[in-house]
Parts: sequence; structure tokens; C-alpha cells
Amino acid sequence: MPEQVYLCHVLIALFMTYALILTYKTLVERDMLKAIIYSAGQAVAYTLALTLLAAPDLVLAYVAVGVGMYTALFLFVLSRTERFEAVQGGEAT
Amino acid sequence: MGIPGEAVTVKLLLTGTLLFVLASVFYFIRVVRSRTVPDLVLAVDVLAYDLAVFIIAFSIMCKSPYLSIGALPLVLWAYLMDMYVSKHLSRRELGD
Amino acid sequence: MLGALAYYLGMILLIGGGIVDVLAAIGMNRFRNFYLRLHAATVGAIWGAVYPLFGLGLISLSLSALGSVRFYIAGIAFTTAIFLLLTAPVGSHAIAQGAHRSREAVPEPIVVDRLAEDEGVIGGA
Amino acid sequence: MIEAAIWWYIYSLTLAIVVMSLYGMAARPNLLKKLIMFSILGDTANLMAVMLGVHSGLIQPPVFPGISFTDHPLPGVADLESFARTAVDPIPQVLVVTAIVIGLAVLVFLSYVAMLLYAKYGTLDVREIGRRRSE
Repeated sequence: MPEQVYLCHVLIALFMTYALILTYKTLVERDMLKAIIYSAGQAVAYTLALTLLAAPDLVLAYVAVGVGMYTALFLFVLSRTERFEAVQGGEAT
Repeated sequence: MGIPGEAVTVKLLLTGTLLFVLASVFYFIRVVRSRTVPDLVLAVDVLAYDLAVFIIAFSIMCKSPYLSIGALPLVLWAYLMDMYVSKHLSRRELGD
Repeated sequence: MLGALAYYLGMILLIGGGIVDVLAAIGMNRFRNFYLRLHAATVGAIWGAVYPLFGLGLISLSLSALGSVRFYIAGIAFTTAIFLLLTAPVGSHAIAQGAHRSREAVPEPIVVDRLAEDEGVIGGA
Repeated sequence: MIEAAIWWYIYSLTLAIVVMSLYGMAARPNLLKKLIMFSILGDTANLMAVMLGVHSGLIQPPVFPGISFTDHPLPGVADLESFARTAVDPIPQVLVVTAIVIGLAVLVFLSYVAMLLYAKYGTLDVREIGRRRSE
């Protein structure tokens, strides 16, 4: 069925576009809490890309690590440090 | 009254799947446009729930049961991410 | 007969749920406040995820062309739907409580705020 | 034709994510931002390793056809031909399962180092840490 093949590849391209835009938002974000949740959304997009690439065992490992453990780890670091990033190029406070 | 053939079934499933992909595009626009932290978490959650439905519909179309086991951990870990962020928002710390 | 009933019921749940999910996604973009968007997110979680998952389970149970594969897919779909039905309202309530307590999102058209009075915040309303 | 164009698009997007995360690791002063960008870089490298094992056409998980959870018949020649025609390469997936968990362990260690640096110097900005360290 050529339609299913094209659907699969087009959807991989769509989810990689999601991941690219969320990576850019993570890069330019100054509030680190928002940056952490943007990276969790990027992990959801990667999960769907792995499902469409026919790797279900990687999905089982990557959802637990990417959506759950990275978010918990970064929130643990964030709750013991400061929330906002200093202005780029300006005087560090 | 019987079940229609495979071509009609695949067309109907494809229609449903493309509706969910369209909804995921709108949810993604909400993720990008959101200003505050609770909006962002809510949008990522609903995006994950929506894409879990997409995973199972895709596995029925591919006739492969192995592709469908990604839906359950996606839903459960999205819920745990909710709880982490709400704990951090309400008490400024994780744990306890 | 029973298989055909499950098939058509599942298709109605799947496509109707897809249409309601698109409407909820448009509502997430058009509502102006966090507490209004919470309503659209709940519609997107129950109508847009739980009912289509039950429908997909019924569809895969009724498709005899899948062989013994259909029971696995139906089991995963029903389990995901039941856990989603249990966890999605808890998660959205927790997010709403965190947003209200940390003052990240201010309830905009407001008359009285009993929750802020309970938390002892002076002038919270 | 269209399929080759879509695959070029996917590979260029992956390379753009790699370049963006390398820029974030090098040029952003905050240590937590560096850690987030490091995690994205590792995940993208794993995804590229999985993409290398995918051939064009209809792809299926690397499981022998005819095998279910209950009975395991011996595969015949037709089963092997069907497997080689539709399944993806299982070797990168096996390697990437290990790489994901090792990436998590490395990231836990780097987070602990970042928390120690904050406890000692009172900031996460690497320029400020260098300045206070030279005093």
C-alpha cells in the first residue's frame, strides 16, 4: 500500500518539525521552568517519531527517560538553584 | 448488516487518524504560543493524550501489536509530569 | 451481528471523538484565560482520548482479518482508556491548584475567591 | 522521488537540531541550559542511529512474521524473505536502548556537579563562576 508508506514518512517529517521548533524555543527561553517543559514536549515528539520508525522497545525506554526522568531531574536541580537565566551579553549578577 | 470490506475500513481509520493529526497541529500551536507555565503543561499533556490515540490507530492500520505498546507509558508519564510540575509550582520544591 | 454492532459503534466513537477533539483544539487556541482553557483541555482529554480509545478497542475486536493480533491491541486500548479516565482529571485538578497557589495565572472575571481566602492571602480576590 | 525528498527533509531537520543543541551547549552561560541542550543532543544522536537502520518502503518492527505471544513456530523460507523485505535493522535499536540509559546516568552525575557548583559559588552562570574562582 503506497498510501500508508507516504503517510508514515510525512508524519515522521511533521513530528521532526515539532521537535525542531520546540528545540528553538528551548534555546531562546530565559525562564528555565518553561525551557524544561519545552524539552518534555520535544521528547513527546521524538517518541512519536520512534513509533513511526518501528522501534517499540525504544519507545518503552525513551518515554520513561525523556518525559519522566529528565523532567523530574531538571526540576530537582531547579528547585535548589535559581529560576531565571542572566541576560546574554549583559552584566552577570 | 455486516462489516464492510478492508478498503472501506482502511479509509475510515485513515479519516479518524488524520482528524487526530489535525488536532495535534492545533495543540502544538497552543504549546508554542503559551505565555505562562500552567498553560504550557496543560497543552503538552493534551498533546500527549491525543498522540496516544494516534499510536493505537496507526498500529491497527499496520496490523502490528508491537507498535501499540507505546500508548500506555506515554499517558502514565504525562500524568506524572503533571504531578511534578504542580508540586513545584505550589510548594517551590520537589519531593516531600 | 454483535461484531457488526461493535464495529459501527467503534467507528462512531472514533470519528465523533476526532471531530470533538479538533473543536477542543480550536477552543484551546481561542479561549483567553487559563481557567477557561482548562475546560477545553478536559473536553480534549475525555471526548478526544477516552472515547476514541474505547472505540478503537471495539474496532480491533470486530476485525476478524487481524487474526489473534486483535486481542492484544484491544487489551492495550482498553487499559490505556481506563488509566486515562482515572488520571486525566487528577492531573488537571493538580495543575489548576498549582497555578492558583503560585499566582502564575490570575482568574480574570472574578467576583469572589474562596480558595484565596482559605489560603489566608490578604487581598487575594 | 517524493519519498527521497521527504527523507532529505528529515535528515536536514535532524542536522539542524544537532547544530542548534551544540550552539546552546557552547554559547549559553547557564549550566542548566547546557544540561538540557546536552540531553537533546544525546537523544538526537540516538534517533539518527535508528534512522540509519530504516530502508525505504513499508517498515515493520523487527519481529518474525507468524510468531505470536503464545506459539513460536520455526520460520520458513517465505517467512525469512518477508522479514528481510519489511523489517527494520534491529542492531541499532539494541545499541540505542543501552545508550539511552547510559545518557540518563551521565546526566544525573552532571546535575549533581551543577548543584555542587551552585552550593559553592552561589550562581549557575559560568562567567560569574570563573570570575569568583579567580578572586
